[in-house]
Amino acid sequence: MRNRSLAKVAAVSVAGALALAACSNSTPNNSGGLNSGSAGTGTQGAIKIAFQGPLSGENAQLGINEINATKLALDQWNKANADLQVQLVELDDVGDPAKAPAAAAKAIQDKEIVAVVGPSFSGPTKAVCKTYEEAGLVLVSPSATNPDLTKTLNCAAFHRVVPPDSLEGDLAGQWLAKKAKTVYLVDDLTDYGKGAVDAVEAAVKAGGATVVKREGVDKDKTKDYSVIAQAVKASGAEAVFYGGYDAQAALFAKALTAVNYPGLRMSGNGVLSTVFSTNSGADGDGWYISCGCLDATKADNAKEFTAAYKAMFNTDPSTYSPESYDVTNAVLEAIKAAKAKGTVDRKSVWDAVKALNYKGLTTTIKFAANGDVENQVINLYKQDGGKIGLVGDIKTS
Amino acid sequence: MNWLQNLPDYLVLGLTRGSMYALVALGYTLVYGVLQLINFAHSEVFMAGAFGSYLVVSQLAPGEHGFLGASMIVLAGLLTGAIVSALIAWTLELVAYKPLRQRGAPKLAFLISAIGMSFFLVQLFGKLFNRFSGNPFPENYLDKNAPVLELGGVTVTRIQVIIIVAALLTMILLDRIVNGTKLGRSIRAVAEDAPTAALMGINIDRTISRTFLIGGALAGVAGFLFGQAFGFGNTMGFDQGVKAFAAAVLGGIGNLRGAMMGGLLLGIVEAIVPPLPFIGIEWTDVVAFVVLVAILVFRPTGLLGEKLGRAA
Amino acid sequence: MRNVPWYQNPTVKRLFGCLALGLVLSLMIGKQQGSRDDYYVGIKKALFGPSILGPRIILFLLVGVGVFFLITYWSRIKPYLGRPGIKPMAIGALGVVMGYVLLKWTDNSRAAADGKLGTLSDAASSTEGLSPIAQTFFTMPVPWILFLVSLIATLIAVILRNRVLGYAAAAICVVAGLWGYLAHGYVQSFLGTPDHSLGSAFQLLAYLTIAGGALVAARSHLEVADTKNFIRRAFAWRPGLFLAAIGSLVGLESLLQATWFSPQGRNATLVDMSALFAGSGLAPVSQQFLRWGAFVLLGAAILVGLVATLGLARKKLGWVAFGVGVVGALLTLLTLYLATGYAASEGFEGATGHWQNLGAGGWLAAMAFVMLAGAGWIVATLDAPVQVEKAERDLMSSDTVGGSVRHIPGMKYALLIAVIAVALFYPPTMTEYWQNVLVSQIGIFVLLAIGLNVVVGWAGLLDLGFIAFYAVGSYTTAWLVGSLPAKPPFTVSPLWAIPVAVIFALIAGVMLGAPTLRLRGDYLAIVTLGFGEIVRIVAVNAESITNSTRGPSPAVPHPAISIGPLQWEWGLNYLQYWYLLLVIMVLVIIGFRRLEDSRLGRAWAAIREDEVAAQATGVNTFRAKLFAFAIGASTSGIAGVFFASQVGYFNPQNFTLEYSILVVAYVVFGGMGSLPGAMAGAAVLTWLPEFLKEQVPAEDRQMWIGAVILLMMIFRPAGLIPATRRETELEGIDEAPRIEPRAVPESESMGATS
Amino acid sequence: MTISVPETSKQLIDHDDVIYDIKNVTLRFGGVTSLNDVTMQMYRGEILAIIGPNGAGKTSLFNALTGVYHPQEGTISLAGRSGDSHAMVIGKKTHIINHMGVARTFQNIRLFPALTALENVRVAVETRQKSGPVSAMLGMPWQRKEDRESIDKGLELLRFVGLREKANELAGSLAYGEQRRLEIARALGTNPGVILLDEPAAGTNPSEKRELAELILQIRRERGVSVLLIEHDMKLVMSIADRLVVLNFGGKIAEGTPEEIQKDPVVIAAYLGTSAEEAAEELEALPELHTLALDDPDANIIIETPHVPAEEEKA
Repeated sequence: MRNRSLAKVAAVSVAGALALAACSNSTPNNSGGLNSGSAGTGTQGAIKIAFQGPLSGENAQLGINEINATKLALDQWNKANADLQVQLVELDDVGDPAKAPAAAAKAIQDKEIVAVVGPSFSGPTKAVCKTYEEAGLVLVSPSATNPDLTKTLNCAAFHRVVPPDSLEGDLAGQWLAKKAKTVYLVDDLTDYGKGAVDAVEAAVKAGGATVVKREGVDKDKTKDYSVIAQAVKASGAEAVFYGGYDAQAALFAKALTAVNYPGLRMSGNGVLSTVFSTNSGADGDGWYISCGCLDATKADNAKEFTAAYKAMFNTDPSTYSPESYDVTNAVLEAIKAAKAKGTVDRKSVWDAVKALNYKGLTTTIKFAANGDVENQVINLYKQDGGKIGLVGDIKTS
Repeated sequence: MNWLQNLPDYLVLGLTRGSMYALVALGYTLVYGVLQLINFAHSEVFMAGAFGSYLVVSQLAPGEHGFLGASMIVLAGLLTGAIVSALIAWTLELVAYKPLRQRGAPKLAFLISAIGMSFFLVQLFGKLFNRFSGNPFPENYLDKNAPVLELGGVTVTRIQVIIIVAALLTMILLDRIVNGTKLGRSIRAVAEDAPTAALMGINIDRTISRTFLIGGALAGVAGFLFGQAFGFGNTMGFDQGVKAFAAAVLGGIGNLRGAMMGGLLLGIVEAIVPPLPFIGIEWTDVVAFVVLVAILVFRPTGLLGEKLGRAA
Repeated sequence: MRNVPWYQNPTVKRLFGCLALGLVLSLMIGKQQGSRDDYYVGIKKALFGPSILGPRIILFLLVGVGVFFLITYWSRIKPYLGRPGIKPMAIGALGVVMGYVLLKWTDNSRAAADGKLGTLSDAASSTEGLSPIAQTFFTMPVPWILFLVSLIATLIAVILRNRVLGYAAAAICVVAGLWGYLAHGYVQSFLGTPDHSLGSAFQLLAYLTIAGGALVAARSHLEVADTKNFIRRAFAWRPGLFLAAIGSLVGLESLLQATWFSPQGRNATLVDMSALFAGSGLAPVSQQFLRWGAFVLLGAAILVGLVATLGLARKKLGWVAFGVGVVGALLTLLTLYLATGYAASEGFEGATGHWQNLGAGGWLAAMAFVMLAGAGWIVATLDAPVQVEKAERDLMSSDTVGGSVRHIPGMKYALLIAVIAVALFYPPTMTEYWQNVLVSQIGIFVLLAIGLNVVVGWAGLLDLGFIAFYAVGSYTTAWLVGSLPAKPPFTVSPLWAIPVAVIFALIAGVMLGAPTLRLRGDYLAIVTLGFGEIVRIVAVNAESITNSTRGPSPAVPHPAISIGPLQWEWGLNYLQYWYLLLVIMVLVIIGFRRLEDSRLGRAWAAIREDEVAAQATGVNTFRAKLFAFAIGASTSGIAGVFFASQVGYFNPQNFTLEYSILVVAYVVFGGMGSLPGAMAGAAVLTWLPEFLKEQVPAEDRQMWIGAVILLMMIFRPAGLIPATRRETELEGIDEAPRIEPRAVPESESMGATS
Repeated sequence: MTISVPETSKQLIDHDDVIYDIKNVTLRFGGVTSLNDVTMQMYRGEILAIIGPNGAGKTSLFNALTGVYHPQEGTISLAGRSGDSHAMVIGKKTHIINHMGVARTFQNIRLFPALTALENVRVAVETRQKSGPVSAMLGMPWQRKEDRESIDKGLELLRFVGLREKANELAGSLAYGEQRRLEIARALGTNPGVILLDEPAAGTNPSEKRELAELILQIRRERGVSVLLIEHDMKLVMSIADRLVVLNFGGKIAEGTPEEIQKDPVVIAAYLGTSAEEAAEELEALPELHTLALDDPDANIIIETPHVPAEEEKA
């Protein structure tokens, strides 16, 4: 593609600009000259979707899991639909709400972007959702799980395919309450970890079990989990729930083994990744993990996806990859639907996303009015022999 | 009471944590002694030690090892950690401090050049290796959780023994160097009064760079121990460095015994106070800093005062 | 002589050092990235990856060897650097390379993915229908050949110091620069999309700098140049000329090439726009302005401005230029306002309202008018004709003959006006992305750096927990607008939170300072660091007050003013925030400049210099330090208010220790104790990561920033703009004795009295 | 010797008005006793010199008098300016004591090197002003007035010490003797009743010494400021001081007029490190007294012209 010509690029937009000048000269004394400018806007040069998530910084791994799946989905789409080529724009928000507006500005100013996959994290979502809404850009997040986003944020642009933490935490808490009478709760002092543990706490209490203590361990600052592990052991709790992410959970798992903690260990969707299983090794065996998602390496209807992902990126899909794959495919379907009805622009894609009914790997994507999917399933996983495997629907396990 | 019953366990944990703080704190204090400067990049020297020792240990570890073999691997880890860190610290002095000293730069310029060096090293190591925060060391050769000592319900594991013993031996070695060798005498002389030391024929530049070598080696030992115990990554240095610096100040910066004491004290405080029923582990850092501030308000030059450095 | 072992030989040491430098560079440069599966892969790729000379390491070691020779023979090279014209040539050459390699040449990502010259020329060289002038330029080696030819011609001219060759070289450079500039212009108008790229303008300026070097070489009398004084003389030659010249250039660009109006991403220049609105219902005055008024007014302003500054009938013409400039600027803004509003009200496709859909042109025109007006004003109000004459004599040679110019008349105002004009009218021409960066990164951190400069720079107290006060400001705002779980007694608009936030931050500053200020430097540093961390952890853990990591909910609203008939709300437009920030910053800067030169400012300086002596001189050091803490803290609090209301949503992650350390780095990087320095430091170091996004892998940016900070401290430990004591404050009183001893001597006094 | 003590010297001294009343002051650092039971008075209008061998406690006394050190025993009471009532010094902070009318200079010059000469003086002048940071930021009229005043006063003081031309130069770039004078100007800026000069002549050349002596006399004569002086240059001390106090090993060993001190065997013994009896015998061996002035080669003049000041006065 080295010898591309500018002419292709320019043809459309130049026509618009020239028409603007030419027509206005010929029709004095009314505003017809101005209106004639619309001649240039009928068709579009390219259609783009954006991905917003952490591509650098502490949380980059989650973002990379997701964008890889998005790339895979787009690649497959563009091979299959020669008449509807879609490009990807990468927006790095570092997972930081303060950096998100700049990323959003970049998406909004590129008028060819019609939809956004992401943001990956809840904090950035809160920071920029209204901006996107104002710009008429629709968001579909594969992983922003904070319950507020669909409860109190009141942002019509936002959609997500994962259940909110409140639901996952609720079911995880109920499950825990069945298995243990006393539960020790640990979160990682992040938005996600705290939200998950809040829900677990409420459900555990409602289920009749006792919360021995709830503590927080700073995700970024702490490497030495021995004190908290000792405290868990000393409390004599029958189970411990950790709300946080994979790498830290692995450290915690090791520390728990080091102090010989005998009880049940459980965690939420942030831990479901190869990072946890490789880093914790044997020390992570026996951990239960709840997730409103499907393990793409195990689930039957996802074999093809897993194979294609591995072929493209030389690694297994990890946390949120299948979700991101689903989101991207759903958005592409929406673009296709919009094109079928007429023009592809932000407005038409917005409407199409709202009307989606797409059966993906992880769930059926059909959005309720608040932006959550209507059909929500929580699965339970367990690590054995250094590998995470599916146990089944958490309600029945 | 639950906490009281477990106090001995927490004490052991605090002692291990504190030993590592102390090792890193000694580096801060040594440099402060001779230059009256906070070596802000020292935390990265510590980090480099973990990476350096990993590269060697990961090659040696696979396979079956007896007790002797495992000990040799640990020793190799300690040594490579010390060597790599010492080299990094030496380079650091050469690049980030020496030119500024020769230009007579203001004191804060040293701090900022060290911060620049720190950013640089963190990300360079991230680029060269990886940017994950908790890479595990090989563990199978060690069986690190095997209990070594059981005293009335308190279990001391193998890794804890290794950490405490290694730290103790290193500190004794340091004490011998500083108090018993010619290099140690020149370090003390430079710390006391650099211009006079220069008049006495001590090569200031050489003494300073050797001080960095020693401080770096200590941090490298800590780097290996920390990595083996908890995992390592390119960003592991910053928080550990801040705490170790706090420990050095706590004991009286510039004072070697102070740094050891400060490190152990801080480690123990962090281990025994937060698990108290009415506090909570999320307040660990607050506890550490409140203790620091409280001590400094009553003893403005730290617990033991500035013995090595000059009092204003 | 003692026998030195070979490895202690300084040359050998240097060689090793340079080779090590090459090694480190090979590790730093490039996209290679390590992997957790194979710890050696990153190093392997960095050292043995492919390059034009086999394994990369060879290439980089050669670079090291080059550096080695450069250092080793520096003493022989150095005398040549003193030659007239060498310095501008070197700087210009660097600029051209930057313009060619690093900067963007187009915003149109379909024309060139990364927007740089290389990729753009791929597409442009094969485009049918593009003007041959542009096509030729974009045929790949052409720009580089132009560059080499210009450089070699200038180099010959500089070495031979031949007048004719010098002029010829200058002409070649101007042609090369203009060619690139025009070629870019053709591409831009061919693509018909508005453009914010700076590459072509930058390379033009760089070429002009090289041309300047050639001119200097042509005109110089001696072999040794005194560049610094030459520049001073050049600026002193005709006060205001520099402003008028920039104004003229900007004005020409705006009238002839820049986009004025761009609904739906199209590109209408001034001519297009006037045609577009011709005969419409737009107010006649604006229609006429678009049609001919802009040309006439700007032409007049340029003419009068240049003539006035060049010294013919200066004063009156100065006022005329001032008047024309002001009228022009006002008319421009009025027209932009009316035209955009009209377009929107008439439902023109893509027009969305007042001030929307504008290109850079109108703003650049306003900038030009303001600069020309400023130049006129400087000329009109200046009263130092003697120096003007004196400077003229020596202007056109860069050698030492001329002597130095102590004060450049009007320079302070010229700089000020230029800065104001740029601050007012440049941001609207930037992309939304850069506007956001300007407001939420650069602007806020500049404000923080201004605040910290009081503490670190002026009072000499190392504060590593400065961000805590920023947090206090942000949380106070969130509390006052009712976005936190803890509810305030009454809710207000964020703007009215400023006084409360200032007071809260001030109290926090005093609370921290009172017990700890008796600690010496490094002890204070760790205690403030601890304080910063404590504030952050409390924000995380005190869930019932701060809503913990979830942050304020609902989002902090945007500020709004409603005083009687005056209603104004800051919406989501970043520009509105920029102007709000500008007002805040200007007020703070004015206040702080006065403060620096007040009794407290001097007391701070005294404490910083020698605390014991300050006490013995009667300075209440504790009180002065506490003031420094409080004032710094409240500035930080204001920044916090601004941040909270601009972002709307934030969490404790925004107040980590890293930010505190960064702000200290900004202040020292810029120049401790220097207000412009601190601002420049913050601006450069917050801009740099965004700039580096286009140049290196995103992950590596901090590594490069670390390297930049390190190099800055090694080679310029006093910072970008080091602090200087202000002598000007004494000007009035000082003039007399300074002149007295020289004025009294025989010749003059005798002549005057007899 | 070209300096002559003005005839009015006696009239300037008011023996009823005590500035410093020092009683039984003892100052210890750990085991070291730096001042041992020192009792002395300083009267308004006098130039009082404190001499003694190195380590005698002179500077410690200065630091005790200015609140840098806090003696464990004894009292120091101060009436800084004429008409002030006496107040205790010990326990007060340095800047408070400065506000009570005591200014000082340092043995090893401690200026603010990065500030201009004028600014150095202004720092001192402005410690007596009231305007705060807010009025400075707003540029209030009274603040501008004070600003103006401090410039005027600063320039006036610079002129007084002969540095008017150097007002805009950085203090750090001034010559050594100029720095000494600037330090005096800065001390005078706080409008003191008494000024404490710690070895003002150290490191200056003979002509600078003469100027300095003139300046010290001028300070008393023209500005009515009493002077407490530590000085090793005996020639200078003997020529300008009204009275001397001799310290040795932290204790006061003698007190009196220059001529009394010069003849006092105890003092000579202190300088020679011998007993008083031996010293009395060796009084003839004059060249030995060379040590009195340490590094000043012509210090032995003091013995050669022992009675100059007194005789001039009598005449």
